[in-house]
Amino acid sequence: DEIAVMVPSADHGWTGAVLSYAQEKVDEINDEGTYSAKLYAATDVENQIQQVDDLLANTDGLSGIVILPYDNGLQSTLEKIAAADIPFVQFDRCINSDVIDAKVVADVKGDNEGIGYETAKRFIEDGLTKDDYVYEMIGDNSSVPELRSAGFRKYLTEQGWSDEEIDAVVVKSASTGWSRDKGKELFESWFSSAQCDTSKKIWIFTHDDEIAMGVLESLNGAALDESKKAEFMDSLQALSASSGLAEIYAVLKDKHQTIARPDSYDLFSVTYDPAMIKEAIDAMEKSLSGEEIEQNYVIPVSVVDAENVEEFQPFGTYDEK
Amino acid sequence: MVKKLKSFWSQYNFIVIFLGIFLIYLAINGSQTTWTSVTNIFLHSAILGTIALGMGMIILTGDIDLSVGSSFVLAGGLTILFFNKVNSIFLALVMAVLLGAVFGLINGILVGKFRMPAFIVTLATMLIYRSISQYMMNELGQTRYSVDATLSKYQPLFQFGNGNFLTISYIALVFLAVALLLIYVTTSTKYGKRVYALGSNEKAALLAGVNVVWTRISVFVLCGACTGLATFLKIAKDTSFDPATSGKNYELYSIAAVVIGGISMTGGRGKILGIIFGTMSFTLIDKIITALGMNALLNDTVKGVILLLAVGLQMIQKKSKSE
Amino acid sequence: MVKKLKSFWSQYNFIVIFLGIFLIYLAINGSQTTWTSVTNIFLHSAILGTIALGMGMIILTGDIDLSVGSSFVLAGGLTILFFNKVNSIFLALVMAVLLGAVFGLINGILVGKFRMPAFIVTLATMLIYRSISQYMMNELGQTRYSVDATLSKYQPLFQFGNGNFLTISYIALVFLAVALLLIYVTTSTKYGKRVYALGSNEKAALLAGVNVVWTRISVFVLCGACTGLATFLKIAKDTSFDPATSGKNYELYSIAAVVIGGISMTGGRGKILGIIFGTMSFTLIDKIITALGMNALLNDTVKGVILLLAVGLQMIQKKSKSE
Amino acid sequence: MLELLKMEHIQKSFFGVTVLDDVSLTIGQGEIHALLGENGAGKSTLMNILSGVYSKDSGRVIFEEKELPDGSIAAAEQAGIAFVHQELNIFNDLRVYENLFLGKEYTGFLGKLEKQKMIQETEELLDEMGVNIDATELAGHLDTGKKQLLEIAKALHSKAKLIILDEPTTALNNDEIQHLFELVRNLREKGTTFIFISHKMPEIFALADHYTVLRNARYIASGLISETTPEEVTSYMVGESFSTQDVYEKRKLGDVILKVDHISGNGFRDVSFQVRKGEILGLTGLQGAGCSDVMQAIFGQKKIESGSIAAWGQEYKTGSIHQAMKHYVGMVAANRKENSVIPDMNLVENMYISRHTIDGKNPVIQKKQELGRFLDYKEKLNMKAGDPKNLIISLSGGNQQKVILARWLSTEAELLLLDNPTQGIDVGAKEEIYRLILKLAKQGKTIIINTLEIPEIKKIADRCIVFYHGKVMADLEHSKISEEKVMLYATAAIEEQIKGEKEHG
Ligand SMILES: Nc1ncnc2c1ncn2[C@@H]1O[C@H](COP(=O)(O)OP(=O)(O)OP(=O)(O)O)[C@@H](O)[C@H]1O
Ligand SMILES: Nc1ncnc2c1ncn2[C@@H]1O[C@H](COP(=O)(O)OP(=O)(O)OP(=O)(O)O)[C@@H](O)[C@H]1O
Ligand SMILES: [Mg+2]
Ligand SMILES: [Mg+2]
Repeated sequence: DEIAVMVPSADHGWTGAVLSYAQEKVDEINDEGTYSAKLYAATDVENQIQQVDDLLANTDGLSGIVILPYDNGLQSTLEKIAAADIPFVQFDRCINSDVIDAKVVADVKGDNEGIGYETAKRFIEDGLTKDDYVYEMIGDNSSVPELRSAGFRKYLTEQGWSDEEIDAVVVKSASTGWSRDKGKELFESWFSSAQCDTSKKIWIFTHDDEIAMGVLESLNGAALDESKKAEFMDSLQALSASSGLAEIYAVLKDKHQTIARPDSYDLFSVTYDPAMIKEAIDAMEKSLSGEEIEQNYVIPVSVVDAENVEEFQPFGTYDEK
Repeated sequence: MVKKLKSFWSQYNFIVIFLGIFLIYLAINGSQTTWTSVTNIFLHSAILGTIALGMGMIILTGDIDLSVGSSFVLAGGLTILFFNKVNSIFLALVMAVLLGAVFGLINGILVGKFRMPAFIVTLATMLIYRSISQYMMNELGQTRYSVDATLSKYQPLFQFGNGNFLTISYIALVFLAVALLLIYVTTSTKYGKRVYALGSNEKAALLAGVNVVWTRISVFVLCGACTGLATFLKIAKDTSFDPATSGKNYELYSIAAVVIGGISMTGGRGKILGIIFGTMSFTLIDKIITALGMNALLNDTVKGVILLLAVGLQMIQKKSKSE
Repeated sequence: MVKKLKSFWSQYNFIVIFLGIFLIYLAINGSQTTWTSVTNIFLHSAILGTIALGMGMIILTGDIDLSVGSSFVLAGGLTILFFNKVNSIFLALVMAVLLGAVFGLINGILVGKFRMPAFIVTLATMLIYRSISQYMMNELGQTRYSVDATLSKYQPLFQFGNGNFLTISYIALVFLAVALLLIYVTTSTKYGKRVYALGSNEKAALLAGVNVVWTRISVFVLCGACTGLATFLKIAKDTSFDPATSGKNYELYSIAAVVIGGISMTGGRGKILGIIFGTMSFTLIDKIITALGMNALLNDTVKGVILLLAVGLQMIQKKSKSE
Repeated sequence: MLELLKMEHIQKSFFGVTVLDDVSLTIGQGEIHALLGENGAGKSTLMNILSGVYSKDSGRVIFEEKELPDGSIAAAEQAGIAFVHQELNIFNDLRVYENLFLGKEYTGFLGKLEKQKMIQETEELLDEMGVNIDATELAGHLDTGKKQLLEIAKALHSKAKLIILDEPTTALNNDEIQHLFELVRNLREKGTTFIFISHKMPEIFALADHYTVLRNARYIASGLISETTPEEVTSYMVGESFSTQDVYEKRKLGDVILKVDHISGNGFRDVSFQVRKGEILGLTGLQGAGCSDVMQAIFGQKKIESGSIAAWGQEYKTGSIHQAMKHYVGMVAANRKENSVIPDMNLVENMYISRHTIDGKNPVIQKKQELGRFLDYKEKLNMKAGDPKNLIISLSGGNQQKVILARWLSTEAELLLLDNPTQGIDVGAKEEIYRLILKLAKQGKTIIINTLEIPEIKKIADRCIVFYHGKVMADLEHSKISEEKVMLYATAAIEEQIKGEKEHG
């Protein structure tokens, strides 16, 4: 009885961590011996769709699928799994439709909206006002960043901000592609443009630790105009990040090799733990052995900062000072 | 006899290469292989293959189109919106093909009429088309383009995209039909000869009375139309499109499929038939990697090496010919 | 007078295009423009520009190299591992350049010696090099290639990557130096003339006794070496490499920079000088978009349109010349 | 006389077809040696082996008593052999002096090119050759004749001991040819040896001392030019005695079918003439005089700025080849390889490509019918070709030209424009093409032929129009055509003459 675990192939960052946690869990299952498990890593959307098709071509001995859909176009592929009557668990990017909802064993995901929501909450606590300037550095143009943005707006709306007021304050960057280098370059361009108005209080909301690392590296480098940088540092109120990369935790602990923990502004990272994949696979196992599972399985987020960083387990590797 | 074999090899090496890869696949996949896994090779070649057919026509004239992946995605988004409005499979098909053709026309006019280099023109439209598709979705406040499942034509569309005729999926049959049509066009029509003539010696084609500008535009339109048709197939099969990732790298993959199929990048030489095998060979590479359970990060290494081998084999044959 | 202007335009339109884009940038950015924002144009052009210089040499011979982004990243990972072992800036520089040159050599041999089409060869190595780089990192159990900050040579390296000489960053100066060197090579040496000759008429070059195979290999090696140097600059500037995203699309961007710089894709025509301006124009496009605070999803649309305009302008001039 | 070069028992085949079969060639020091033979006899191949472009299958090449290594261009160059190839090998994107010096540049400190020195030396050389080319001009801007001169200049500049000239005069006007010959003779006085390949018999007898004839890949004969006659050489080449007598005969001409009325355009000014049905009209003039341009205008390849062109009483829009074709105009363009031959296509396809573009009604190809028609033309035009499915590039030049001619005949064009149709074609094939042209005219086709070779015009044309600097200088009846007269008009010497006469009278 095989459980197929299907995730995007990646070498690093959040998806990279998902892949390695998935591998760990798959190895565990195979060692235990009740079930067997196989990991499928897809290089692109079509590749993942084809992997599912081929899997469904021969369902003898296939007892369940755990899948992190590559993108939002996988709807009908998931519906095909449902139609083939194979139990499945969706992880992280959960796609909903009547057919899917009728058959899916569980939707296991972190709270992407929660990331934006918590970030906005923290900003307001730190003193964000309608006269300020929020620079939002987005991950890419897919639904995940959309949710994070939406959560951010949601909290502000709850605080009585109108859409116009939010639009006047929040400015989005171009897609960083979740990349530190691209994030850094975009930050530097933004910094030296008229957009970066140091007469206002500035808040930077990045969608990811990698992007935030890019900003930190840039502030640590020499590409910024010194006089403007001084003004900027005065204006900067907070830099937010997300996911739980070991390197940014090292900054928060002030154990980073080159970047000192900032004291003039608030640096924090909202959790989005890739180890959630293990819970998703667990859910599948439990369901196969007849246990009842909560269908909607949202893992709450927490805000990690210098105070509480020791309580959290980061992912990835970093040699701390 | 040896000569005959040699000439077969030089003309049909894409079949040999395909068979080689196919045997490797069978060997690795072993008992796991069912008839469906075999027909899946077809199915999974259909969408990329339909685009590769159009790309092949352009490459036969000696040009290139980097924008296919983006046209694919832009036409996809628009067609889904349109389908959700009109609830008609036929109109959606027409729309997809038309849209693709229009995007191809834009490339074609810039390349054919204004003599701008195809590489740059289609690099630019590659950026433009995808970005418009993403912007549009963003403006609509959505995260993907999805066919409305509550429509009465949703099921028939889905059935078409996922049904079989004698175990072969419909969309693979569409791909085959288009391939046969283009094989016929290139081997047996006057238009086809013009395409080859243009790719072989543009100046001579011009002086023989071939309308070079128009022919050039036409292959881009044709490639666009094929891309549009592929869009329709994808919609029927998967009923949704994510503009950030769908069709990514299709320009590279379709070019690779064309080249493995034995068509020369400099134009004028090769067979459309080869593209069928070229695409299937390309599709099989992914399957072999999955079957091997290899580290997916090495996927591209294997792909690259096979690409080199396929082209290398063709080179050997060419070299032995020219000496 | 008119004729002189025309000839200036036809030879130096890349300067006019750059100035046009630069003025637009100044207009949009207004009072925010500091001297640093101007020198940043240089700084942000340095890495891509160094690669574009190598790419320019290849394009002058009429070929193309799609693997630069991947060579960049593979050389980057290996060089960082090496630096962390030897703790020597100079050796790391040598290593980066050597590695780049070796990757270029592989392309060069396949293209020059085995006469395989450059597009396919470098497409394949593009897949291979990046995938090896990712696999390697994965095997090492790391998530990023990072320079070890505890090393004694970390600070000097970082200083070099982030320091200025008379307000101009060192790495921009390196880029300029390489550009000047290659301008000299292409305009004033025998080797340079051979490169142009090869791109202009390969057969004639062969008959004129030019060692075509060797010359072709040499430009790939040169491009590889430039890419390796760019790798070193990047390491000094950012002290780390991300194999999945670093250098992504650099092949397209560097080709775009070369073409905006007025070098013809068919080879034999254009000036290395143009690449300096082409790259800076390309860098400015991003900055303009950021300065505008436009919807980022339209970023690529603007980029594509400007690319079309730049090449379109060059076409107009060419057309008026050929009539 | 000292032997400079000995090629012994050279054997060479391409794809199993023997192109050189046990060929030997001996060249003496300081002679001008004509290498003769029909198209495809193997002349260029032999020279390509000598100069290291191709490697031989077997045999030996001994130059100055040393054996040359096989297939090394560099070694041949080193030994002192320069080769002006049959096709132009110019770098259009490089300047004239850069073309001349490529690979042999003068360099100074740090390998820096010494441009001034090279430019100066180029100017000197070009002056000496008596050609008017700017050393710093882009070579792409030169016309074909100038490019050919540049090629020759390259060889002369190399100070080689042996210079091979493979059909060097195909694009030159008579003046330039005379100048070239003088130069060659001068160099011979200084001890340079030449191998000279040409299909123009008068040139050979004007210039060469010795000759060697190849036929069908074999050595046939050699000897002293002074001891032979054009007829004898020709019979060696074709393998049978053959008549070169004038085949022209007067025919009755029909109505005027083409009216060219005061057309002007790039390369020609205010040109008017008429052509009658069945007529053969020759256009001639020095290279660049405008004959080709006028033809291209009639064919719609070139736009006209003013004036009009009418065929069969109907004016048609110029600048569109398709329009011209619809008015039954066809053109065999000059420079076959570049402008006519579609290398990746077979014989039938090459023939039918034009026909396809005018009968678009049925988009599908009638394969059987096309093959039949091809075989028909093959016989009519006496093509020497194997399987119609072979690529056109497998044919010799003359036969390729016949396929192109068939291309236009099959469009049912009534007015055929032949631009330099016998370029690089051997005597035998030339003669055949002349006969063909006359036969076609007799059948009612109208033909305009542009050639630089006046004897060719004399042989076939009813009338000859002479151009000078884009203008019509004279319109001569068949009986009035003679070399001297045409040259007078073509060089505008006649104006000088008239002016002179006026002054005297
Ligand atoms: N599917 C996802 N769901 C939630 N967050 C995601 C997802 N993909 C990426 N992220 C976010 O993006 C960040 C970067 O991830 P990663 O670097 O793996 O991006 P990627 O571009 O998807 O990866 P790769 O380029 O290696 O395929 C993560 O920290 C995570 O916050
Ligand atoms: N590179 C080649 N590949 C194949 N066949 C060739 C090649 N070069 C020459 N041939 C063939 O060899 C034969 C001899 O050609 P060659 O060019 O030597 O003739 P030639 O005597 O110079 O003729 P011409 O007077 O037309 O120049 C011809 O049949 C030709 O088709
Ligand atoms: Mg990533
Ligand atoms: Mg010859």
